[in-house]
Amino acid sequence: MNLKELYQEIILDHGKNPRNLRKTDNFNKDAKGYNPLCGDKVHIYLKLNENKKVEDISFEGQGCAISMASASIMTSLIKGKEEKEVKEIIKDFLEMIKEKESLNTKLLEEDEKTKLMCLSGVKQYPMRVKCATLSWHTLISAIDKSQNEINIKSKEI
Amino acid sequence: MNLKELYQEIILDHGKNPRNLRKTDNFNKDAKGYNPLCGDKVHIYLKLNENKKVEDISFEGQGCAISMASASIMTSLIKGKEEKEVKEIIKDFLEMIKEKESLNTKLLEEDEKTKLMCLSGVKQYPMRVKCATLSWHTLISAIDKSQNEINIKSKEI
Amino acid sequence: MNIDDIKKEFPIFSNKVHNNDLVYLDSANSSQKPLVVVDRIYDFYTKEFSNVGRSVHYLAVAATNLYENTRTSVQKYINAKDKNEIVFTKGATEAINLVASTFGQKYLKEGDEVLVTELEHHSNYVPWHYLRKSKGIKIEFSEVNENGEVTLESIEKKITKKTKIIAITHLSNVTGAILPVKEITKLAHSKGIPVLIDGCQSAPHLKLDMQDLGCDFYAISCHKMYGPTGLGILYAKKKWLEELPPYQGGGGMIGEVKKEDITYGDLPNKFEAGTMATAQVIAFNESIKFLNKIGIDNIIKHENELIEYGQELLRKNNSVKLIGNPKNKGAVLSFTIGNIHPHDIATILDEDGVAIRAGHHCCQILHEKLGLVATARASLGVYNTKEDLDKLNSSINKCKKIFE
Amino acid sequence: MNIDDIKKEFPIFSNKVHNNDLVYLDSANSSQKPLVVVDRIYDFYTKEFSNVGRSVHYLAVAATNLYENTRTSVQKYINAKDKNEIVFTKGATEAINLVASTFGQKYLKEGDEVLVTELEHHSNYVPWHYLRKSKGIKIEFSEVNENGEVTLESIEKKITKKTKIIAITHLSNVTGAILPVKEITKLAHSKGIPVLIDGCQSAPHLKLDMQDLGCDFYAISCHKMYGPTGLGILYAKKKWLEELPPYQGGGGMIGEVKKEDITYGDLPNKFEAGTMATAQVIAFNESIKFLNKIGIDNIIKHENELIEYGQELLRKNNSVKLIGNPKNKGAVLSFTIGNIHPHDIATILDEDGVAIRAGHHCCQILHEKLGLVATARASLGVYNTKEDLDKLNSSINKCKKIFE
Ligand SMILES: Cc1ncc(COP(=O)(O)O)c(C=O)c1O
Ligand SMILES: Cc1ncc(COP(=O)(O)O)c(C=O)c1O
Repeated sequence: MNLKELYQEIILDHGKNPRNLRKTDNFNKDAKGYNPLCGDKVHIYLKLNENKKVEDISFEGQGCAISMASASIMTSLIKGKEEKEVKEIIKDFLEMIKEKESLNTKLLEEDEKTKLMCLSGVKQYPMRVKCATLSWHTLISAIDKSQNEINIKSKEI
Repeated sequence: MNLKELYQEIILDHGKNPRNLRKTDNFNKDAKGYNPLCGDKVHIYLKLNENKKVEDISFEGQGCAISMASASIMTSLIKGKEEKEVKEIIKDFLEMIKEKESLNTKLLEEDEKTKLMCLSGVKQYPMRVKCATLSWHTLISAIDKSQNEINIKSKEI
Repeated sequence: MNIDDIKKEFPIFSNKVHNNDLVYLDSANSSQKPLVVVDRIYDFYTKEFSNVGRSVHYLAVAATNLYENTRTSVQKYINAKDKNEIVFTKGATEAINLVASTFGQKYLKEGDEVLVTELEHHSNYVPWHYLRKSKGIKIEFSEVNENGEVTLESIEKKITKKTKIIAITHLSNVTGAILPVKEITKLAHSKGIPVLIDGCQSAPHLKLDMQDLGCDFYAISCHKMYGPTGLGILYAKKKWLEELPPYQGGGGMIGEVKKEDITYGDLPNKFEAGTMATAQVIAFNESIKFLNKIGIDNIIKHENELIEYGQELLRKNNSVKLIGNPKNKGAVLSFTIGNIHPHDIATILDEDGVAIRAGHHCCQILHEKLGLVATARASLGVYNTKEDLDKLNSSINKCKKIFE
Repeated sequence: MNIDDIKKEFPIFSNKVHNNDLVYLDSANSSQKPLVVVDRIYDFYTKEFSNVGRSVHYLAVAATNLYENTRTSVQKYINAKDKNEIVFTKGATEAINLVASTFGQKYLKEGDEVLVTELEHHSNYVPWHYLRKSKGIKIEFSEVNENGEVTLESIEKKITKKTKIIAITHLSNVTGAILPVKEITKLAHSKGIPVLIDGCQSAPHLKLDMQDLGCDFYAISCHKMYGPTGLGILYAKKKWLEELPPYQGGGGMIGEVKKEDITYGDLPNKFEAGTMATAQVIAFNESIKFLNKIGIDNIIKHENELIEYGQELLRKNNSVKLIGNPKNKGAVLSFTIGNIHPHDIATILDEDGVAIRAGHHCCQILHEKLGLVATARASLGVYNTKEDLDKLNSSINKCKKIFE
């Protein structure tokens, strides 16, 4: 996939109209992500119910089309999943962006995978990989609440 | 002159038997010189009489053949000269070592100049130039007593 | 050397980027290198290599002479009074850290003020911040006006009795504003305040004259000046180098070393601890020669034409907004395009071989002031041409289309 | 790659010195560079040059990847646990200054002790001396024995309750003694004391394994390791890099920068302020590849043979006195010849193309202990041969003749 196609797809689908760009009422988990290199910022809000299922997820933030689209796609895929499942999806996505050809998880539908694969074009642009992964790393830290603010520079991708 | 010739002459003449390697009794001017690069050390003692004539000059120190020979030759040439003359000779020598082809001063005999010119071979060895000039710079500072210890590294040559 | 034809001195331009000619507009970040500089590095390593200043063998002596020759060339190029006022560092960042650390150590105490500007690069702010943390000094910021300039007046306004040093950029790497550094220095000196100038962006583009400027410290990045990476220059007036304590400690900068005490070497050795960037220093002499061969007046004329031309183009391009409109402007064109994020702009332009930078350009304080997270920046070098700016403009148009 | 034939990988050896073949015996000062390294610099500057980490355009991305590849190669070469434990500096001197400055700032107070040895290079003493001046710490010296070694026992003897860090050389650049650094580290750690190792002389010659050594800090000079000048490496355990405050401040090492406060970036960026020595880092990857291609075991075997051979030759040469007789000896042969001053020796040998170093080798304390102002030093690299040592020996004989 060449980069301009990537831009077309993402922008048409999510960049211009990001889903879940708001603040969840009564969220019970949240975390902020920041990429000091380009100034991208994201704040993820999560509402897990007693069964650790994602009742709602949303985000606020500012950033480039890739980071906004990535957050938008991510939040729309994650809703309704269980915490364990969320972690599997994140892992699968991060591995795909880093090195793998495709997504392996059985937890996503084919059309959902296709959406995510749109982001794989950034592989050739390591700097932009950070844009695509910021919201995902932030989601991990929201779930784990290990760190409150995540600084993407430390991440491999 | 190639370097081995230089070594022969100087060593034969002064390196092995340095003149004035002692401490002048009742000296009235002195200064220490040090080359941190190679550890050469020299201490010049000067006795000027009321007419500012060099009644005695001597040195103590340790260093390479070139620095010892240089100090030896210098002290033997300077004895009996007036302060003003000493300064002129120093200037002439330092200019010769730095850039000029020959010595211009009228204050030295031809055979004295020949001795000094033996040292001109170090020109091709900027690091060794410092060995040849250490005692001369130190003599200046003894006369001027501006600095007590002179650190050759700061000098151009 | 004809400046309109200078690209051919830079081998990189015979390479393709994404199958396009390279339109390099990121020189404020780092400049490309003319062949003479690269050749010099090659020759030095393959024919003449030795460490300098320590050994007395043939290669070491030759290398030492070459090394010191560059110092003399730099001295002449920037018209410093004494060659020992030139200290080689690993970059401008180190040069500024050197001054902040040693000056701070000796002269600053709690409550003292350091005056910087809102235009400063992080390299001219973070080192002072350390002193804020360690010594309780204050950092004051002269304001940038709506044209992206810092005026003499805005400096004057912030000078107090407690101002102990003024540290300012010569040429902003974002707005391109050229500061009235000579006037600022005069003003500062009339109040007994020393001045450090961050000359990273000015050094490759303006005529440098330390004696005329009169400043106390001037920091330069050689890699932005058509020279090798890993090398910078600190110019400092001799009296400062004499008075300031040494910075890093190690080989080559000492006098006598005993178990109880240590004395330091003379200038500039006192500030050049350890093995220096020998090959880089030696090659930088070729950068200076290269600049001299073109002539700084020709460079200024050429680059001014480009800036005019570029500003004109971008001004006419609607939804493109130029950042800063200083009267005196250097070789930097920062801009935004509507709501398109600068990183997206940079990535899309890159597909056409147009290399610009996007981000805060190490000037977060300025960006916060401007209310922007990031900007796109096209910056110029001697090798740029009007065609490069045309390509920039048409690539911007493509980018706008994608985001329409 | 056949180690007996390795000279041909180094273009410098096809040049003449005073009409003689170059016999380079000054590698402890700085090593010569194999062609692959020089070529890499050339190619990078002429085909791929860009600054790293900041821009998102094609060249910048490629350069950033290359830069980080070297970090990974270094990590593997020295068997560090994490690539972010590798910090690029301008040299070993800066690496040690970085540790002394930041560690001192955070952990040392008046009366605390830093333990070094009498073998230390000025680069591993002056930075600690600064803390003696600024903080009133004490510096203790473990004694060197008559073989020019520092033993575990002599370290143990000097450890007190106040010892806060031990900073020692791995391989003496004068006596060639290889210190029992693993055992020293173990001992130190059993008392809760961190250990810094000056690995300048060991890095090019010994097998490096940080995880096996267990040390806290390890400083390397790339230019002694067949790499470019202006580059060094600090290995530090992650926990230290996390806990220590940053060293120089500037671009690339920050998190968020506000007028009131600053946060710092993550590892290793926190310690890599400003534009780094990009080309040098990228080229150093070729040095590592070169070393790997020969294989460190082959290097050790080759160099051990040379040391044996050289020691034998010089021992048999009367009036030549070897300095130090350590059981475990690295690639350094220091000597004196009767009363001939080492600088005279070096100059005379140079006429024959034999490049050695004379002086105190930045080890004045050791020389004072030895009662010598200076020594002559022949030091070895992979490219040396027995013939080189034969030439050294015959040139020494000429020198003796002159001074007979
Ligand atoms: C043992 C030792 N330590 C430290 C250094 C300093 O290394 P550099 O000058 O590369 O910073 C050297 C080399 O000069 C050395 O031999
Ligand atoms: C204005 C300004 N100051 C300081 C710096 C820092 O220079 P360097 O990164 O070469 O140390 C730069 C460049 O990055 C700059 O543009």
